[in-house]
Amino acid sequence: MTQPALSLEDFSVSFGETVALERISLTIARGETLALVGESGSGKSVAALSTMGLLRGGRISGGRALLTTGGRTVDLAGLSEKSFRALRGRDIGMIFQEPMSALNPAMKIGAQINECLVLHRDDLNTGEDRRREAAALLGRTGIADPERCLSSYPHQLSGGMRQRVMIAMALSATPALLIADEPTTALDAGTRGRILALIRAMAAERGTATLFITHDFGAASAIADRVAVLYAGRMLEEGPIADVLGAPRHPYTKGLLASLPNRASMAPDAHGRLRLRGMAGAAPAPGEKPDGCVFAPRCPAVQTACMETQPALRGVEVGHDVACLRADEWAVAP
Amino acid sequence: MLRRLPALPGAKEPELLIGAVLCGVAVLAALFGPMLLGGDPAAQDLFHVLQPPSWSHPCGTDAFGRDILLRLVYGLRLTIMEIAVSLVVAAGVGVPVGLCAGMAPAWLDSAIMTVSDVVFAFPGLILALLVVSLMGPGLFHALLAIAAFSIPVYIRLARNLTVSLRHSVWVEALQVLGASRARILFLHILPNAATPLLVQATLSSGTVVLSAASLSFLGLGAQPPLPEWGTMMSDGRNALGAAFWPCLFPGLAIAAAVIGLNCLGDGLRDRFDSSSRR
Amino acid sequence: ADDAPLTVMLSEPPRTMDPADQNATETASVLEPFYETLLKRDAQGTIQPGLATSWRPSADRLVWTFSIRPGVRFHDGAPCDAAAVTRSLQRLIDRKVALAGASVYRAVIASVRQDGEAVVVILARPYADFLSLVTLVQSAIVSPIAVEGGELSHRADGTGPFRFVSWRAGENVFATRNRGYWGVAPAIAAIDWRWSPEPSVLNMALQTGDADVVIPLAPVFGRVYAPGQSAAALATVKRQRSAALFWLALNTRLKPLDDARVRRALSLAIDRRALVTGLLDGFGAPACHALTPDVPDALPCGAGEDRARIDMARALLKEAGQEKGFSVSVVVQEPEEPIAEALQAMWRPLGVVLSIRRQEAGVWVQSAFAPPEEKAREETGMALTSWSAPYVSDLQLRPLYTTGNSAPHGANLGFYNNAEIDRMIDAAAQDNQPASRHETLLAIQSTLDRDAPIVPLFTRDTLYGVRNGISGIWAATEGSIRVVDARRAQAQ
Amino acid sequence: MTPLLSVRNLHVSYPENGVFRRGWRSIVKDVSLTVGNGEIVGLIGESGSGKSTIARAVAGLAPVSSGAIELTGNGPRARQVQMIFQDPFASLDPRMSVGRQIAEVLAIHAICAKDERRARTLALLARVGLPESAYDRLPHAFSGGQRARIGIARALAAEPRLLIADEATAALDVSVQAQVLNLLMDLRDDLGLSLLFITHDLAVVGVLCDRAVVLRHGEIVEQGTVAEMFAAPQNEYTKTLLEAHRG
Amino acid sequence: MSRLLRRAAALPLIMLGVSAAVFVAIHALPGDPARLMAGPQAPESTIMALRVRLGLDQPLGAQYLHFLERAAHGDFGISLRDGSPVSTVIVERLPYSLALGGLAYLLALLVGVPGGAFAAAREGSWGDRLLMAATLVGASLAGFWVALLGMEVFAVRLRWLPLMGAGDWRHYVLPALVLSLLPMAMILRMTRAGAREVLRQDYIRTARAKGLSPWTTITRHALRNALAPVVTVVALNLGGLISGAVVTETVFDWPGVGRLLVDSVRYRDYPVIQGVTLLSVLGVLLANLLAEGVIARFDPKARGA
Ligand SMILES: Nc1ncnc2c1ncn2[C@@H]1O[C@H](COP(=O)(O)OP(=O)(O)OP(=O)(O)O)[C@@H](O)[C@H]1O
Ligand SMILES: Nc1ncnc2c1ncn2[C@@H]1O[C@H](COP(=O)(O)OP(=O)(O)OP(=O)(O)O)[C@@H](O)[C@H]1O
Ligand SMILES: [Mg+2]
Ligand SMILES: [Mg+2]
Repeated sequence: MTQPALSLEDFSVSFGETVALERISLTIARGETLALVGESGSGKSVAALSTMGLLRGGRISGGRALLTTGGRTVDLAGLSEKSFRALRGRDIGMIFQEPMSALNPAMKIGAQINECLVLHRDDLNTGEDRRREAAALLGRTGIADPERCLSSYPHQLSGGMRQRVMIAMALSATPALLIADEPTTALDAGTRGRILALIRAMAAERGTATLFITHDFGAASAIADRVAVLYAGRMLEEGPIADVLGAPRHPYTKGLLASLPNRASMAPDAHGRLRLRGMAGAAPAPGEKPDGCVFAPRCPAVQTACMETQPALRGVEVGHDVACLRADEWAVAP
Repeated sequence: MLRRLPALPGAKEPELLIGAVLCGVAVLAALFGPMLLGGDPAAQDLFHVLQPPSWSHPCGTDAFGRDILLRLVYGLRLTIMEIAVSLVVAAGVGVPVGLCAGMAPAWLDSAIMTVSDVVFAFPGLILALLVVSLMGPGLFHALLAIAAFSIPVYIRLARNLTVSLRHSVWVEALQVLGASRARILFLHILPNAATPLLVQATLSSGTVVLSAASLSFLGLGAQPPLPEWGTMMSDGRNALGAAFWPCLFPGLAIAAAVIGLNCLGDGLRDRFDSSSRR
Repeated sequence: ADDAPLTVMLSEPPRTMDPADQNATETASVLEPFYETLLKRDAQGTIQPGLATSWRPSADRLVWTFSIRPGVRFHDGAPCDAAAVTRSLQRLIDRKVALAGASVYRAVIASVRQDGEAVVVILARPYADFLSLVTLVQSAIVSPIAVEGGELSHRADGTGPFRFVSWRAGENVFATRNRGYWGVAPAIAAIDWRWSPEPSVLNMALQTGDADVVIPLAPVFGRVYAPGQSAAALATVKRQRSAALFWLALNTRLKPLDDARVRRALSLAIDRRALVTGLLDGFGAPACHALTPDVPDALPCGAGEDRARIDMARALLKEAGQEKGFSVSVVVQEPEEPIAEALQAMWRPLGVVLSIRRQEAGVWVQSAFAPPEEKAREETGMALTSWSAPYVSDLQLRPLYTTGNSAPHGANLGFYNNAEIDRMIDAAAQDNQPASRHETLLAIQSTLDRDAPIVPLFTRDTLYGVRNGISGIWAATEGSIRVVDARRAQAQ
Repeated sequence: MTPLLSVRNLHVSYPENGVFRRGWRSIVKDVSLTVGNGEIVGLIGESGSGKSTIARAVAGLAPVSSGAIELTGNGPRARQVQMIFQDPFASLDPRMSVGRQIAEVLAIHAICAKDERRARTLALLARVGLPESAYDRLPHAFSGGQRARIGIARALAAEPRLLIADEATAALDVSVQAQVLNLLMDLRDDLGLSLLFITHDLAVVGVLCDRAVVLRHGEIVEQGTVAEMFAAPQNEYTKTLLEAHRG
Repeated sequence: MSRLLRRAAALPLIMLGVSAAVFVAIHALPGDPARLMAGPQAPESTIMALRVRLGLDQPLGAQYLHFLERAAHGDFGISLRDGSPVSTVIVERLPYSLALGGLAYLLALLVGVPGGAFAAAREGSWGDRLLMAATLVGASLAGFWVALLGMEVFAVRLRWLPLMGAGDWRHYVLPALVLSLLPMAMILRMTRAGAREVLRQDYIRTARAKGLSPWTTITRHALRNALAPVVTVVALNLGGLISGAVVTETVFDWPGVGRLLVDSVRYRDYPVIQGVTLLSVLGVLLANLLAEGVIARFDPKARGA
């Protein structure tokens, strides 16, 4: 096997004393897409930002993050700001989660996209070329009137349009690694399909490895090869998307799937009203994590052992790892 | 596992340390200095004027043979009062007015700003003279004149900051929540506009003392023999070239006061900001 | 070389180019080279012929006839003949023109007429110091053409050895040698007048050579140029005894200053020698009586009179029932403020608390010249100021002490009212007999000492700096600088 | 029964700056819709079709060119209508702790006594699944989904009768989303809360909404009950939407 | 934009109101030009005659109407002091003030903005600390003090620069530096504070994610949003250039409007004071209008609304 494009090894991130990411390990090969799912606040964005060297207020407190690009491998964990800068945009592209605050309110969209093109597209020499390219990029994301969009300020655009502007910027270069932090939340189903196709095409044509952070299992299964499930800063399950979504081995993953909004799966509550099933409780606040399995307090199948030892990630099938003491039981009885 | 040693207090925020020390010293000196040093800051010795610094007069003597150090210590209270009064008046009037103008309907905004611009455009000298003629001379009136002159700066600054913040989504959100304008202005916009206002306020604390000095020649400033720093400094300049000390030491004192105040302000804000942001 | 202009730096800009329309020493300095008067004083103070070659009074000394120097021309080319002189003097006393510096002339001169090649001046009343009046720059003869054109206020036009070139407001006044001058041609080619209100800047300008002459130099800088100091190689400081008298007018209508004993006590408590030493660095003289030493009739300071006599002062206050002291305020302009501050400390032992109102000139004239009611309302007890009226005892007495000159009508700022004094001042002014006049003046001075409506403090010498290598510069008693005779030492 | 909210013939335009002239671009065209008491109406449609603009107009933030927006209840608008913004972070004061921002709403509308505010705020936080420790932190320190929940808690604090949710659950993971959706349904059932729910997730519409309004290019192309619309969409665009959703 | 145009159109009206206020205010100044001209010795009769000559004996309203009437023809009166037209007097001085003040502010901006940006980019570094300390010192030193010190060192001791007066470029160095000190400190600190604030925004993260250098990030993304307060403060002071540089002009013997104002105040030369004040008001109003335009350019939201 060739060197993966990105490989996190025992990667940890802390904010002061609180640990936001705890010994995460995952790899993404060239052209592969890994979906990162998990409870909100579980550290997905933190993982993305620290890989970009853009974390604020926190630091990488352990492990390595190896990025391979153009035959060279660098450890992002100890990289200087200067070397990071050379990587950003060109080798690692990122789509941020909140498109309103992530765009400069005082700059027209055209100028903001143009910046990327100037930096990363040596083939475009004139402003005219770049403007055309910017419009083409926006057009590809499904924006109806790219010219108007280019001469607008962010506040004049709808949420979905801003998100697509972010996407267009990330797609303007040919990064070895694309990090997409919930890129389709503000998009309607049709547009979402279009964006997913774009990302997929980029992966296929240019071998871009993609870290695709999402809550949308539909999107995940449409685009990802594999999926990793994060909970309270720990990785609970990781494997090929079909395996994990088809036959989840961790109670948390199961719970997630059961929470999907679906009239058929709704159940009556105490008052006899139809409600989504979901999972009771909330994820532990950082710093208040239990000693054993982080999911134990909410786990419907919790045992005493779960409260005591922290289960390690272990392979249950080829390429499918689970951090659950009772993982094997779930294979037989879903 | 070995925990890192707790950092020395102030090692991360030297501003705060410097500011606290300077301001602390100043307050202590203002409170107890006169008592400790004794002596009469107004006692003259016309036969020994402009004595260079020596053991008996560490900062030398002035054009009346008075001990400069003694006068500096006695003048500290005045200085503190000057800065406090003019800042409270200037910022206290200017900031609320500016905030309101920023939220007000366009015509009212224009009206307020025009009046404030016109006041500011009045040359300070004339404004100060008008104050004398209207209110009579005296240090307090001088301070009012200085404050009046700097009110418009705060108005405009606060107003422009408000205008730029009032279109932000979170201010809209507050409107939807039914928050009153006053609440939005004073509880939300003000803290977010505080930094530039604070910069303006702390930096101008130095100019306050200096303006007080330049007004004293209009008969507006402190009246002799009050040991007002600015006046001491500007009187001292007349001997520059023959004796440097009557001008130098008050100048240093003013600079130290301003630096202390600024450092304290900056440090406190940093600490506040970082502790609440984490 | 002497082609380079002589740069003279003053402490304030000239106020006008019209000699009769001003009263400022600095302005007089600038105007002096442009204009000439009928008579002039030399460096020793002796009266010499000016534009008048000779003069002769009538027996009653009321009619004065001046023969005008022939062949003199104004800078604009017009002849300066008897007709021109007559018109210039008539303008001076014309009430309609209302020139600022002409009030004394209007009071003294009844009319002026031409008489062939002579000019006849008729006085309204006898005036012993009349000849002195026609040496003052206010009485300088100005060109009728310039007066006609109404441009005298910003273009000087006289008969003097220098002609006006330019006055760039805020920058300088430039004057060049008048090639057609009737007298001795000046050695220097041009004069460049500049000014700065900052004493230390004047000092620096002298050191850098930005100025060849600076006037006035603050007393503290005297020591900078003392022999042995490095600056002594660059310039020399000179002093001129001066008639600039500093005094304090006491409000005789305000309690407790309405009591002459209190006023006298205040005067006694002043250590005039300390003032001269501390404030003037010795460049001055204590003034103990109303007239300044340049007037022959002046009473000198007696032994010990220049020191504080606190015990006598206390006794007097006790007599007046003011042994506990009192509070009083003084209005003073910025430059004279240190004097007040020194007095404040000197009176403290008496329990007298002096509050000083340091005021800008415009405000000061308002409060100093306020009428009695207003001064009572503002509780203005004293006003501190100075002026110089050299040689002319009448000008040192009349404005300050006569009832008719009580503020706001004149400079009797303390409303001193003494019919005897009024009479004696009139008598002295009209008396042409030196001996009896001397008696009157002595009587006036001792009466004033007793009543103490004004506390004389000191006279301040005029201090000026001249770059080494320049000679011929002198200062007049009233404080203006005379540069027309300047010359530079030839380059080695 | 009169509906709680009725929007009639709403038009919204934004100024468009040209180089020399200033034109107006019409964003929302002739939109009429109602939300009944206790009703949950889904507002769906292409991105950029004007959903947020309608929401802002109802909340009083967008310039209404013509048309009427009527609420039947009385009292200040803020007590009746609350809004959850599309971008949760941008809608929070960056310098005020989250707890205080919520407690502030309680203070503004004098909803409870002063000493109860903290407890009540904590309860609201708990209701949206946030820990107590959230009270004192600034918005800055929360993840995207947590911020969305803060926005919801704050809107609920005012106890409105109509809640406008602009993609309120888009940033939430499915388990929290399920909790929030359940919460909204509870509020509807317990308090009679009405909801104008803007979303792209048709599955959520299917679960939550009684009726749906489909918007395209600023115009309503179809509206009706969810069951009917999902079963037999009338409009071409609605059909494509539903097809894309089913994948 | 149209809002600004509307405000610009209102300017003449505002100036009319202002002129009345200025007229009244200036004549309310204590002091009497006639007495100041005549000197303390002069008797009342001289003073009265002078008042009549200067036109000060008329009632204020009549004086004002007279002023307006002449102002309509571009005549702003005659200096009481030397009889030249006020407009000539001011026009003679204005270029000096504008040149010196403009240079000073240019200097302040050229140092202050990049300096502030640098300090913000390197927050907490020694460079930052040093700059901050320097600004504090700069802001707490009296202008005359620095001026006199500069003269002593560079003109008297080293002889590198001329002592005073206006002339070639060398004459500009010291006064411009002195005059720029305070605004420089102010601009630097404001820029830094603003940039620091902006640097925390999410869109800065986006800019960095693009791979922009810190410098580009700051100049292109942060500064625009950080400069509004700077523009505000600069504009306010810019208007004051006309009469604000009093101390510097006095110490350096600079023939500017500031000194003209001081001299005119000293002699209560009402027409000149009036002219300078009106000019200064007009300057401030225009500068602020301009600043609002600039700020609106920086802030598209405020503009669209
Ligand atoms: N600057 C910070 N200071 C302190 N804690 C932080 C900071 N930024 C994030 N956190 C904490 O780190 C945890 C992970 O946050 P992160 O933004 O990675 O969540 P996420 O998985 O992206 O969630 P979501 O799906 O809601 O976006 C959260 O609990 C959050 O509170
Ligand atoms: N302030 C504004 N100025 C000009 N145009 C604006 C402004 N705000 C919104 N628009 C335009 O109005 C249209 C509708 O925007 P809106 O935000 O309502 O869309 P939306 O339906 O909410 O889309 P999304 O699902 O992407 O959030 C967009 O084309 C947008 O460009
Ligand atoms: Mg996130
Ligand atoms: Mg929207």
